[in-house]
Amino acid sequence: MAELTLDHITKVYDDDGSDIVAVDDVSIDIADGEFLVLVGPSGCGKSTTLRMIAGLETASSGDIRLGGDVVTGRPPRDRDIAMVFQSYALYPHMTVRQNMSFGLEESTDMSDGEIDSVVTDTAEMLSIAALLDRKPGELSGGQQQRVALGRAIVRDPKVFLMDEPLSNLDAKLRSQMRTELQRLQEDLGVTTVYVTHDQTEAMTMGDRIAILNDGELQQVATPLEAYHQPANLFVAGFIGEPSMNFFEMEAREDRLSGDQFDYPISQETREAVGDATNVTLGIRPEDVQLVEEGSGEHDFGTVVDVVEPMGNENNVYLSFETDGAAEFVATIDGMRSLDAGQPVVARIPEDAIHLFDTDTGETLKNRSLAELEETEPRF
Amino acid sequence: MAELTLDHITKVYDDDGSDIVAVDDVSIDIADGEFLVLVGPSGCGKSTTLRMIAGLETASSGDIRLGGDVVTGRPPRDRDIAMVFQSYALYPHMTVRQNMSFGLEESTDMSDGEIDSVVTDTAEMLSIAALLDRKPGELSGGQQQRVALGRAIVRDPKVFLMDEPLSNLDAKLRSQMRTELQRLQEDLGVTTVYVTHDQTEAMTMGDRIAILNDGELQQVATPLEAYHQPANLFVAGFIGEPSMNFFEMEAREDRLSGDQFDYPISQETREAVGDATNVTLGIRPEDVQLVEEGSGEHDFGTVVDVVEPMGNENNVYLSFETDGAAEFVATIDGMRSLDAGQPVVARIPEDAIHLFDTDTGETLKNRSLAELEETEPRF
Amino acid sequence: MSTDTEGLSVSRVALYAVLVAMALFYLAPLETGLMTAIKTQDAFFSSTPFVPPFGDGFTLQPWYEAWAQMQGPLTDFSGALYNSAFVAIPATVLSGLIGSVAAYGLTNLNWRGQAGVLMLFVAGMFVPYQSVLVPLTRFWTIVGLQNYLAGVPFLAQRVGLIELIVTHTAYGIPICTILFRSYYASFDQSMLEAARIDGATFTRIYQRIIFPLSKPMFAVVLIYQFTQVWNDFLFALVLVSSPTSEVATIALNKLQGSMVQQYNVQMAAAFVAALPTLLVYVLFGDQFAEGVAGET
Amino acid sequence: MLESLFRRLVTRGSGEESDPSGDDVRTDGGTVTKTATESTGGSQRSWRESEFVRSLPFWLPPALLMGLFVYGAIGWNAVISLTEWEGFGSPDYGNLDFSMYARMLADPTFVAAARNTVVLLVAFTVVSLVVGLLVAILVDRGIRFENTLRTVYLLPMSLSFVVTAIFWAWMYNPEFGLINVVLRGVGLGFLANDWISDPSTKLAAVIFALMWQFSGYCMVVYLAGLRAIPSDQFEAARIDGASTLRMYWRVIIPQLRASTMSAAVVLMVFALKAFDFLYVMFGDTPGPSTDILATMMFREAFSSSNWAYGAAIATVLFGLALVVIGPYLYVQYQRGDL
Amino acid sequence: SSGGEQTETEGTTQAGGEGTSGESTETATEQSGGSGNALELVHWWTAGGEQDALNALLEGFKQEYPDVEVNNNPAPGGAGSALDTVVKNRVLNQNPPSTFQIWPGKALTQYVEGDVLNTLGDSVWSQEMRDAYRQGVQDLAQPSGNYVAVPLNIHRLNNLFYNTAVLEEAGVDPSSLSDPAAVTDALATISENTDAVPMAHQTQSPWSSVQLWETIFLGYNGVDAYNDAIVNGNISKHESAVKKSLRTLKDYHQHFNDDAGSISWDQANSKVVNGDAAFIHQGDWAAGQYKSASDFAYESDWNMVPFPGTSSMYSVVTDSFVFPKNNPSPDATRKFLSYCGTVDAQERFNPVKGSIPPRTDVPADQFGPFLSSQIEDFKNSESQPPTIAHGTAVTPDVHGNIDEAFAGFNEQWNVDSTTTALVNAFPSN
Ligand SMILES: Nc1ncnc2c1ncn2[C@@H]1O[C@H](COP(=O)(O)OP(=O)(O)OP(=O)(O)O)[C@@H](O)[C@H]1O
Ligand SMILES: Nc1ncnc2c1ncn2[C@@H]1O[C@H](COP(=O)(O)OP(=O)(O)OP(=O)(O)O)[C@@H](O)[C@H]1O
Ligand SMILES: [Mg+2]
Ligand SMILES: [Mg+2]
Repeated sequence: MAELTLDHITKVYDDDGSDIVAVDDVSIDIADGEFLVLVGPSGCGKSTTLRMIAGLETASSGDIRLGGDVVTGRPPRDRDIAMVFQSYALYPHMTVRQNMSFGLEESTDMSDGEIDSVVTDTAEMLSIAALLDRKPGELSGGQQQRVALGRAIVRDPKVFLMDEPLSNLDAKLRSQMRTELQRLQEDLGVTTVYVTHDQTEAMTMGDRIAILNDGELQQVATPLEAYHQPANLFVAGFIGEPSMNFFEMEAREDRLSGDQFDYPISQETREAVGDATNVTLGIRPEDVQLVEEGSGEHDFGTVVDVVEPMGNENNVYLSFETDGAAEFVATIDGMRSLDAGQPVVARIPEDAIHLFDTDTGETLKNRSLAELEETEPRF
Repeated sequence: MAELTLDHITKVYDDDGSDIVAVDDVSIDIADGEFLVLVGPSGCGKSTTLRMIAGLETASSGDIRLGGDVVTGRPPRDRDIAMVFQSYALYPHMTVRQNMSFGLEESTDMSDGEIDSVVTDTAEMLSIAALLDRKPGELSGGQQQRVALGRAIVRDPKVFLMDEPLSNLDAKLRSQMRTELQRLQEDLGVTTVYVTHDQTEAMTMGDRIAILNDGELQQVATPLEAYHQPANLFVAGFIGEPSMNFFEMEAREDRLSGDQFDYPISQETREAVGDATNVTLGIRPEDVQLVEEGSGEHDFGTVVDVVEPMGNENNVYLSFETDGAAEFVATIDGMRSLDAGQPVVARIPEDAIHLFDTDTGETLKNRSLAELEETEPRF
Repeated sequence: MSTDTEGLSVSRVALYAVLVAMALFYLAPLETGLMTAIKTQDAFFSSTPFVPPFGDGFTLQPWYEAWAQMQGPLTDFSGALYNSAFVAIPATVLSGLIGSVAAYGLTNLNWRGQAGVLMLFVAGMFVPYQSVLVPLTRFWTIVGLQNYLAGVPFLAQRVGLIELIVTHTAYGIPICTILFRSYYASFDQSMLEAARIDGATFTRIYQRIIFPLSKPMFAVVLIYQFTQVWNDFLFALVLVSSPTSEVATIALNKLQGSMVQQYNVQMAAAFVAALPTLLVYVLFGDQFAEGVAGET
Repeated sequence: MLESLFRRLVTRGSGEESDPSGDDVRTDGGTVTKTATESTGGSQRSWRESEFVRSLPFWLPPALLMGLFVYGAIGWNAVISLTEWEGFGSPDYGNLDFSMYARMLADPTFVAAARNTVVLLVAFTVVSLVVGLLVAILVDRGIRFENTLRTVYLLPMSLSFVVTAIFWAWMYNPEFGLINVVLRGVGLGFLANDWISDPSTKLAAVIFALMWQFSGYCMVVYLAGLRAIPSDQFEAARIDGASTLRMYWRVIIPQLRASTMSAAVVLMVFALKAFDFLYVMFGDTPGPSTDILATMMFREAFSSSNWAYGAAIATVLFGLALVVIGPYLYVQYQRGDL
Repeated sequence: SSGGEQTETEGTTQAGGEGTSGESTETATEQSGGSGNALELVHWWTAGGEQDALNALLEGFKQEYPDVEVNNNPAPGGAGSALDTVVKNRVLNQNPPSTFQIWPGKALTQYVEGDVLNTLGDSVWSQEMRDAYRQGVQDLAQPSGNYVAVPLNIHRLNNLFYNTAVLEEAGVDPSSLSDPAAVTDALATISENTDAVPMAHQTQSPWSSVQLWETIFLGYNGVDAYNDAIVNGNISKHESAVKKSLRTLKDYHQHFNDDAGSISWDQANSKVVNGDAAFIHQGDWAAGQYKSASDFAYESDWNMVPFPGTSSMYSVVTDSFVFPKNNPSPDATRKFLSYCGTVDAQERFNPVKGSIPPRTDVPADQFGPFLSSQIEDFKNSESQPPTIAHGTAVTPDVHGNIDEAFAGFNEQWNVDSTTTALVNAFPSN
């Protein structure tokens, strides 16, 4: 248990002469006991970052500090970390018990008896005590996952590193293991760095999430911050499902002018835009309102393209033209039924919009969170 | 293009002497141009059903009719069907063009020129014209998916069969391809049978969905019917994410009595229950209301166990006891923030509950849809 | 692919007919040999080889004789079969082990010379033995192994066999190494990383992870290598000159006289000599084939 | 086994060959483990060096042992080929030239032997591959007793050439050999021939016998290759309307390239070592239609004591082996599998 | 049967000199010289009667020299090719056995030129022995003027064996055949009159055709031409003779058994035994097979005439033992070689082997009627020409080339190209 600091770490791969910058000057401070999720699209450098922390790769530059010690140059076994792999990486020829004992046998002086009791305790905690004498091949995916976890836990390391540990599980099991893992981490209180490409997983699990793109750190924030106050266009688009709707606009005096529609803006918004000329207007699907009669200046006539019923809600794909391909999505109540081709009025409230500089991607204005404060339930 | 009828088809595998009934007396009528989704948990017989339609397996009994002709005994190439596989099953040694031409070359007398123009047209429609001379290994998952689709489309078959065609794609791409596929099928108007184990996919894509469990057909219905009016406990639990909350109760005079709470019921509900003694009470997470002050007879005191923020909504795991494991889930607005350990009052409105016979699984009562009618937007 | 579910029974029957015919084709020469081995020399000259003997044409004498020639009593540690085993088993095990260790050392590394070293190993598999016979014998003469072994009579009497063991081991290393390397390359790399994180050293990883997981490949390598060494004729011919140290192939060849041939004895001896390898294939053929297939 | 080696060597670089459904589908979300597999080598200098040093004791001693025996001997042999050594004197290393190679070019026996060696190499390889493939396809039809049959087909491989040559001399006997007896039995008596004496069939007969011995091996290799092809490839082809024959020809066999390549290389090794077979069947003078470099080398060196000439032939033989594997090694290297 | 040999090697602590380098052996020899050293004997008599013959010889040797231990090292056979490999390797590496079997005559040239053989002085080739050996045989033992080998046995090559019943049926009188061409006619007659194969032969490996051809050549041209053409290597002067004999061989070939290319000589010979063939040309080792066949008696069932045209000759096929330098046991070797030259040795060995003794003074009682008549022929022979096929007439190099030529002839039966090949087989000097 310790805090973990990534201090300007960079990783450059040499690919037949040409350099691939896999991780570019990433700095994160992870508090003792924190659950940090590294998230980003494929190839953004998540695994590389994790592997540098583990010592499986050496950083090209920058330092990694663990509980105050610089561990950058050390081999994995001198770092006091444990790692859970996507493939679980269990030793197929060893029983569950042997798998879990292995790390203790190799890295500590503990007696066989001590090791055995630690292993048994951990297995009980994870409800895999009954499986201790099976081999990995005889376990289901979820059970293997638990063993991999157990193998990490028995080591009692300063940091857990997990590289997409749930991605080989099916949907139901994944969401179940998600909560379980979360609770476990809370109980153990071990600093954890968790890699995933799935924004839902990141949102639901992390104390904080670090969003990477193309080797560069985009934002480190709590899930809700990232959702409501994305640092840039990338984060805004990456977090949330269905994604935020984006419209590329040009900033005029009192409005944003787009190919399909013009969006009048208030003075306050105008100030937020500042000098930017190319502006991306963003609105979350659930913030788009479909109203009965369009009257306001932020109401736009659209046509329903496709309706995806999700049960408790519907994703409505809307187009500004009849027969046009869908341009944006609104999420509405599951009880409302709409048909393809039906004309509807979409309202895009000004206090819900995000604005980004199209050229730099930087956030100009995030949605107002007044509403959030208001609806906070008080019991 | 033709209607497809499954007439009491059954498939029994012989597994070293013992019989495995993979598909048990399934009958479905699929209309011309319909998009039918076969959904169910792993191993329920979806693929087997599809493969019988394709002619890759012979039905043990029952008939398959395609546009009026009985095709049951025919080999695949005499059925005029096309299939898209989960793994895409592209021929790795052929270019995209060759992959798409192969079926036409093998099954028609078309000249090379004709084939080429069909292939080129289809590729353009799917925006893969630029990839025609690449091999599958040089394509991304999404591109491979499109090629697999193209290979089916060029054949201009009577029926498309698709076996989990999107399951190898990541979440973002999957939801994108979902709409694309849907629109494509609408444009082409080809009868389609689509297999998935993912209820979200089934809900959002199908004109109708057929839910299978353990080889037996559970329900054939539109997505919203299946969601709101499940034929039985299995369908109720399978459709919807997070799943419907279930409580096992005993039916008493005026109430349902459970381990954790008693649920008073009205006369109407009482009648629906009838003779059943063991009753399962179901409530969808979004129908559970978290209210400020509990007063009504359907309000229950609970404690928040874990909150999963999803951005636009939160999944709140609730327990009847402090420190107990979560017993049910409520989905609430994303703007409301709750903390673990916080006590809340959960309201389970009587008009939103489903009741099932625990022993047979049959539906006794579905939620009232009055509300649905009411909130229907009229523009 | 698996079953052809709509296989018509007619085509099924035809399939089995072809398969059985092929089996007969593969077995026919063996049958001919076997029939010859249970015939008298006269019966051999007066009948067709693959036809079974009848009447007093039948004899088991060739087998007794062959056994006497090839092995003799099993009790004293001599005889050609014993010598072959004395060579084949250590040579097989040694080249297997060494190959496995070398392969481990050459896997998962990325340094410049590796491709070169590997190429040497790969090319080493393709050396026709003829090309090295003369230098090889000169080499062993120069080494003068018997001088070092003089103190141990048991080994001193088997200098030729020990030279054979070393030679076969050396010539077996390339193939074993390449086999194991390709096998190790298929291992889940994260498993090895897990072991590193678990604190195991390079050597310990070999001992506790790689070696135990090599079993299927050892089956393949040992079977292959055993067959090669056991069946080798050329090296044994030039390296072993002491009659007490002759190996099975040499003993078998010795049954060809300068002018006089005893075909039945030769055939019986051929079976005696082939017995271990035949047995290995019959008993472990599945593992062998699966080891090959298991690679995928 | 051998196949496995090559398969392994090949597969890593050519996943698209054998398995389009597995790891190779790039799920754009990155659920694929492939990057992890590939990335292991990419460590940095210091780490790399320590790894290098640590791995030295593992591979260096074997490499040296092999280097001494294999390459030392080959080198020595090559030097001998440059001398004029014959008879029972000692080689004169002071006077090296290429006279033996010049002599070789003028020697019609060498030309014939070289030609036969190449023919044997190519024909034996092709025939064994074809037969092995056909048998593998049949065995892959979900048959019973698969293991038994597989073992039977593989059995000849366990025998030494010394034994199989004797077997086949009888099989080919024109009067009572099984081949002709069967031919006559099925009414094809006019095809019966004196196979291993008629110069036009002699080499073919040898090739056929060697095929008998090693096609079982090809079968195993191909069977593994076939099993590695996902069954939906077969099904997709059937849905696409291909007949069984067309399916194998257009879809399946092209995907067996890796298996073919690995099996072919191994077969060529066996072909180069086919010396024992010819030696037992025909003695050291098989005649111009069947003479190969290996028998010629043996004859020159050990029967005629023309050591230098024999060494030169042996060197050419090794060169031929390199010609066979050179391209293969090159492809491997290009793919980064070495 | 191998048991006997094994007992002989029991208690041999020194591992047969195997791998022993030259120098250390030399010293070892000096130290233990003459004091019951182990004699390592390498030979290729491994099968059946050959082995028995050797055992008979060794028994006699043991009685004569009980102090010498014999380390019997039979090397795998096939007319000595494999033995050649082993011995050459060992000699090259200066690690020879005490003595080894080898064809004398030109086969020894390389060894003599390489100076790896000790000259056998009077201690072995005593005057008594020289008197007993015929000149042709003595010549073979001294390829370069000095005795280096001791021939132990003699087989005759120029025999024409026949099945009497078949010839009677065909109406052919073998003794009436005057030259090789006459044989062609006889073969044609047999072919017409009987179902039997006129001449049994094997062409699987070339040596049988070589020996048949050289016999035909002798039959047509006599010993002097043969010696000039073959032994002296002036073959180009005899091209037409070469062609003629090749043509005759080609004529014979019409009358060979169909499976000649797929069988070995003894399988061919068994056709004569079975009455499936009339003639066979072979060395007199073929008679061994007749002897062991049941109901197949000399003169009544089978008989032999000298090959037509060669009745005054005795084509000698002989095996000998030599005294390699760097010898691990010089005394024992000398004893063994001396013994091989004795009446006792040759009387023990040859009857069993089916050969006749090189010494002319060996009593014939042990030899049975056929060998006795061979002995008689030998004594009366005017010349004892050496043989190509069995190594005594040409160097191994030339022998190899001739084998190659006949391997080709066996395939193509092309007289002209084979003639060229034969001419080219000899070094042009
Ligand atoms: N060839 C076969 N032999 C025996 N049993 C089989 C065979 N194929 C499928 N089964 C069994 O039939 C049942 C249905 O299998 P099927 O493949 O149709 O399931 P599925 O619904 O497609 O599952 P998944 O979602 O995992 O693909 C399973 O229990 C399976 O084990
Ligand atoms: N050993 C290596 N050599 C060269 N480039 C590499 C190596 N390992 C990774 N890379 C590159 O570095 C970048 C980051 O890779 P990394 O594996 O960290 O991505 P990731 O975020 O984990 O992706 P995924 O979600 O697919 O696992 C990629 O562009 C990748 O191609
Ligand atoms: Mg990764
Ligand atoms: Mg399925």
